[in-house]
Amino acid sequence: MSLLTDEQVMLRDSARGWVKANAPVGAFRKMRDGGNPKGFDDATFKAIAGMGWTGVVIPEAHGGSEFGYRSIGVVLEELGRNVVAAPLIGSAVGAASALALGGTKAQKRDWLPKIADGTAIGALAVDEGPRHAPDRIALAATPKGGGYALSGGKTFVMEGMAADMFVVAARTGGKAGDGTGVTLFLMPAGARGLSRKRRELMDSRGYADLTFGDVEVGADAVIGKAGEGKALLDKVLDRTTAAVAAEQMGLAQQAFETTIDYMKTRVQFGQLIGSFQALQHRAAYLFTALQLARPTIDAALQAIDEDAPDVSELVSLAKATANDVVNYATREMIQLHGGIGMTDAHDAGFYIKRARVLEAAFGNSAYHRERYARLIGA
Amino acid sequence: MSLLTDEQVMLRDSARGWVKANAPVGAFRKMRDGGNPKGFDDATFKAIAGMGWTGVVIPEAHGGSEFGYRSIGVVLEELGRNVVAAPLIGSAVGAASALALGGTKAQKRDWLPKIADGTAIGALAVDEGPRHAPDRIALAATPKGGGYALSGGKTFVMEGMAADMFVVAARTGGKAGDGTGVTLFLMPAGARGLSRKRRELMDSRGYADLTFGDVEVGADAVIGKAGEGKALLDKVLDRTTAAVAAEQMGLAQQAFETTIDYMKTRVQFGQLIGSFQALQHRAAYLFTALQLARPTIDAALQAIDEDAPDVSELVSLAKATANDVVNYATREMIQLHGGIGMTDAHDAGFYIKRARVLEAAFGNSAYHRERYARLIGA
Amino acid sequence: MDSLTEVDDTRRLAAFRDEALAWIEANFPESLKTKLEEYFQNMPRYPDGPDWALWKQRVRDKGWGTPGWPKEFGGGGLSTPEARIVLQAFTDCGAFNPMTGMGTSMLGPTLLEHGNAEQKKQHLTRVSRGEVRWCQGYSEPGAGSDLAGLQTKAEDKGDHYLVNGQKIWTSGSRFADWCFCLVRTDPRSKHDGISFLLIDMKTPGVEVRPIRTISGESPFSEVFFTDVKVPKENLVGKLNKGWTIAKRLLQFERNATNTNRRQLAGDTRPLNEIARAYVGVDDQGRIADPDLRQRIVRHMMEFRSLRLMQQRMLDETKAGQGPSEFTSVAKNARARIQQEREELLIEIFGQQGLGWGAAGDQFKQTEIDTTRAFFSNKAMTIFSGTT
Amino acid sequence: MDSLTEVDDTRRLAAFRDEALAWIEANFPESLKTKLEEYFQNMPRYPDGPDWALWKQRVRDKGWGTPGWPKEFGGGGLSTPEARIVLQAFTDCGAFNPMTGMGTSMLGPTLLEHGNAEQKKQHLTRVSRGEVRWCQGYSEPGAGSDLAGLQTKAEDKGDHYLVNGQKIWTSGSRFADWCFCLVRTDPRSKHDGISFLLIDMKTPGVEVRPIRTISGESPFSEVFFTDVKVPKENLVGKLNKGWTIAKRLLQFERNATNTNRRQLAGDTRPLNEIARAYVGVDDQGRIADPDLRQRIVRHMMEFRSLRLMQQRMLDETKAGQGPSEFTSVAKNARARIQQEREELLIEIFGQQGLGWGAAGDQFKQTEIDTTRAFFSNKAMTIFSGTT
Repeated sequence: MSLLTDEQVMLRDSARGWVKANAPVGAFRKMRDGGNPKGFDDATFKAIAGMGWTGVVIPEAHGGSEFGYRSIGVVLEELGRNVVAAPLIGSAVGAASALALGGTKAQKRDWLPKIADGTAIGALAVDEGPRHAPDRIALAATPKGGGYALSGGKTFVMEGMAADMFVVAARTGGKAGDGTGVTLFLMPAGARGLSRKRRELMDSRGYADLTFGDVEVGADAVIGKAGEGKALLDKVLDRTTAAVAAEQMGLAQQAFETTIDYMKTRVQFGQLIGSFQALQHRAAYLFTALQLARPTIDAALQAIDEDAPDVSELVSLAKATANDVVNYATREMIQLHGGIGMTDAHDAGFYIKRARVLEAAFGNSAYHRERYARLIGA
Repeated sequence: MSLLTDEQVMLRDSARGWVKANAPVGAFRKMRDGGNPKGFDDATFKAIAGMGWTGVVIPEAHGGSEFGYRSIGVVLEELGRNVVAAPLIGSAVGAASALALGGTKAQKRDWLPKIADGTAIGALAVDEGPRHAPDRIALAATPKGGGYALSGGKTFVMEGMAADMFVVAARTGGKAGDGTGVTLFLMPAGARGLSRKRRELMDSRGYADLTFGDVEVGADAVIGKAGEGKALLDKVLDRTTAAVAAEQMGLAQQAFETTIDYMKTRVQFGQLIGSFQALQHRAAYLFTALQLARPTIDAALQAIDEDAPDVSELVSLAKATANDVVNYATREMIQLHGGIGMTDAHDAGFYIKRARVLEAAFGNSAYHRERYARLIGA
Repeated sequence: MDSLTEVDDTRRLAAFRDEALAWIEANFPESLKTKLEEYFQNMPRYPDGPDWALWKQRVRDKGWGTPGWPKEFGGGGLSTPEARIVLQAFTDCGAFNPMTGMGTSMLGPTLLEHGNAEQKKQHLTRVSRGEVRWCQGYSEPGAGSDLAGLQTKAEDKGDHYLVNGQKIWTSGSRFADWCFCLVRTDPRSKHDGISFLLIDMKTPGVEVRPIRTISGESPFSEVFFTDVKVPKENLVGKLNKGWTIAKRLLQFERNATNTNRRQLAGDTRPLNEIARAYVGVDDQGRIADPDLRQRIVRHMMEFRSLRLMQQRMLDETKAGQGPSEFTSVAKNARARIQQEREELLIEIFGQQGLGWGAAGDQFKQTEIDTTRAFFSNKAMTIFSGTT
Repeated sequence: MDSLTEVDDTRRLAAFRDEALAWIEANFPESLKTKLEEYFQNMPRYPDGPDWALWKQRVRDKGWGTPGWPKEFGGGGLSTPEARIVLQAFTDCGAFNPMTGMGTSMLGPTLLEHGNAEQKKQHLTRVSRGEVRWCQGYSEPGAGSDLAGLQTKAEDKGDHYLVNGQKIWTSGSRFADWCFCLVRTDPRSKHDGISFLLIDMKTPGVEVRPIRTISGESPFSEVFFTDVKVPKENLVGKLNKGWTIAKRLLQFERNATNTNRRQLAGDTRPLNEIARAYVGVDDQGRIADPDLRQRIVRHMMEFRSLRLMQQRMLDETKAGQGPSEFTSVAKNARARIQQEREELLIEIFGQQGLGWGAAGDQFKQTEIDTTRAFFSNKAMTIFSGTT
């Protein structure tokens, strides 16, 4: 079913209402101007956690609401509409999915309730260069004293500055490019030998590069099975990527609506600029692109909830489509606002900058089109 | 120099004047309705030859005017504007270039004067499947009695129905895909064992599939050096391809002008349709595409005349650009004419059909973009 | 509607859908299952043959060719959701509705709303039984989609109207028995002077001249009316108020184009499959032409988006939600994506996609069909008014 | 012109070009050859340092900063074709004209045409010597590119005009000494009530507030005029006829944007080269990301078309042919293609193209520069009026 359930409609409405009242774009501006290296505001996140949005995909048994991915998508879209900064994707989707799907009982017990109530923040540490390349994992985890020692680095870790723990994809066998030999580890941020350094990106959120200097973990830090983590990682990435697409949809939708509102009020050459036929056409093209994009994102999230066989195809479709539409919508937002959209005082810059960062995160369109092509056999 | 010489301007003006007076689109329609399998009208071609256009790239020593490729481009563009059917590309450019660049004295003496005065028609037989693939030549030429015997087939040979002789690319060594082992042969259409069958394509011109059943030729039939024909073939194809691009430019330019004229006179909803802003924008986009395309074609032809080192790059640029612009211009011609452009009674159909055939001939855009990419190292 | 009623309704409709599917499965002749192409290619004519006739008769007796029409006019007497289920079920079973055409999709709904008792009685049953073919006389030369400039005039001659003028782009008129026409009955006003008239195509003075299109086919005609006498009882609705009916009918037409038009002709396999066959694959199993491959993938992804969007529209309809914002963009997006598919298909075929004339050992039937469809579908965006 | 004269002219210009190149080669300081970036990044300010000063002084003495202006105003006194050759020669030698800015490109030509003797004397020499920086006061909040709505007013107070109002998007105004301004001197008519006024930025009541853009830089400012007294002799042309001058000046601006604006910042290597470095190559030596590769190739081909088109325009100009149809499309095409280049560049860099703040061990200078240029060039199509 492609439509929202009543429960999801309620969730959307309450998210929309809360954001409007408590976290409009101005709140993000204030956070940015404050230069907070974590990239979000603690009070805002606390309020979000208080509403239970940090526990939407976490099983009830571990303190979550188990509403599912379509539901977290609904929330993320509303947050995206107002560029609300909170570590939901990295923590409440990324890390939470890894543990819920592959964690041991102890791992789940120790971390999921804290992620669900926002008292802990998790993050996914996957990529090791400037492009999303989960097939190229090289970070070495060598056996040591019944456990492992990790040496190497991770880059551009989303919410990496705020994270209390990381889900780290490392290599216990084989070499970069191999399908086997990947293992996921649960690693507290305070582990000895692990250091992080901020990566300042244009969206003013909190990214970190991690350096692992012979970081030792026990065998109980393995999530899933050692050496067979690739399939689990793919599932986790599919879920996280779909969540990103949902936020992108919110950004794109709001970029469009803000622009249309502007065109309806702005006068040039004695006419409303919205009355110029050529601009109407531009708006109509963008509208069409949005209408074509939305069902792909909904379908991907729904497929995850239904554990459908074509989740990966749908996620790549959704992410490529969301990338393109948010890129398009935010460029049009800048262009159609004229000079004002170019100023830092206007919100348009926030949308295009967040859009660009999310576009690269977890695979740009080229990555997902290529992945889709291979999945369908093209 | 990117501009035409005075001589070329005169050539263009005289071609334009002749076409207008003697070979408007109606002449092509008449030829088509007559179902002529050769795909052109003898009297029209005789007149064209009489003006010397068949000898433009042929050396003076062999009965041509040696004006060069930029000049034949000027003529082909004017013919393209009115969809004039004549075997210039296959014969006066393709076969003539092969002989002029690589022919023996005897080959030149026997054929070039006749091609130059239009009493003989030549054709290039290169491809063996439905895509341009000069790297995949397989037609076997095996040594036999001091000469060769050819067995295999060629497809979609342009002007193949009217040709008196063929320049045939065959393989005297190696296998399809190899760079060496290709040899060009000069073969009279009446050679024993050679048969042809018409390929009816949408543009109503004369294409043929050739079947070689152990066709014997002497060693003196080799054009250039046996086994080393690839470089010569590439040069011949560059010249022929650039000539196609020139005709495409004429088609595209006229498709645009006819459409603009229509928009200026056609009234809908009480307004000239040319006054609708959205349609003006469509016309402006097409205009821009045409302005960007023209210099690429001129540059390719000019580079051939100057024997510049980047001929192949420029030819691929020109053909890909011409393919795309004529595709675009003829689709817009159909669309912007509304219903009338869909009728066979209107000329728009001739333009789009000729455009589609030329688009595939000697490499579609994908082929030339890939070739360009490899030439520049992308 | 409270939620219990809603659940009830949903259950009832689901049961009805099963019933419809079962009936079609049981009644659609086995021999026709591989012959859908023949049906769609022949439209608006109906193929000859015993199984063809049998299927038509079964659907006729069931009233399911026009499932939402009242039973008294040969319809199925079903509710709107039920009727939609039946029509969808034809497709879902790989069958088809043998009673298609403008009579069922456009004239029928119009007469049900605006026709008088006599007109309904005379025309509807014959349409629902598939006994008569209708065509539409709207467009005129020079007027395009702008009906205000309509010039075909009908003069009041006491007991009849005298019609003179010319219509164009009338599809199926070569085979039509009747034509519903817009005619000018008052030259002084624009929209108010137009009336809606039913004209028997066998009336003296009606002449049909097929228009050959760039695809080489003649799906449209020009229709000339020269001193054609039309009985006054053939006026539908009020004199000079045909514009209102015309607008309503255009809505039916839009719906009809959405559901009935068959847009895939020629090679209907997924593009990647066709490309692998025609272009080959590289050593990694990818379509060998990298530039073409990227465009195929982009297209296939967009095509899937479109299908997901259409599914959403369907789900909305089922959920009783009114036509959403999707509806307004679906048609144009579909036309564009469909044309892109055809462009890609022609490119995949290479020169095999440029053939003309009949299929044979040089060109396959699917290739020739694709090429023709390529040209005839160029008309889609034109005639759906997208310029 | 008969053909012999033409040949003569061509020869003479070719010789002059050699002369110009030789002079620049001989006089452009060796040390600046690798520092062009510094110059373009600092504009409209001029870098400090002995070699920088030396180059400026040499060009000043030669009059080649404004090669086409009369010698009496510090110009080179050259003909239009000669002046164009000099300006092109700067680029061809890998040098630059140290006397750029709105003073040379816009105000100068305007004063030469419309200024009185006193104004020319007072302003032109200082501009040609690079001693004064000018900015432009056209746009106002709410008016966009629509000058008819201009509101900044200048009231006649006998010996001076009293100026009140606000300008926006004035580039370089933070560093400008003077501003040429459009002001409303007659509120009753639209275009006819506008005058062209020269305002000293040091006059009391002039306030400049930088506008920060999304690139994080402040290339533009708002300029506020509060009871600013401007001497009456600073009026250029006739009262209320400033519109004519403004239109003419906009033509100069267009030319200036075409020739002076530096559009490549950050990584200026060919895209394929950059992509090979950042993305790697596959076993056939192709850029490893096949989807990105196709788009890079398409872009590079279009970029080459653009360059060929620009060459054509240049050849036409050299041949004395008037501006052709190319001119009208060149600017928009260039802006679009340039933006595509930046989009691709950001994509090639991956997350390295998303950095903010200062360059260092995480982000290279070329990466940060590219990202900033990406955002500031988004303004190009806006401020050249393409919406």
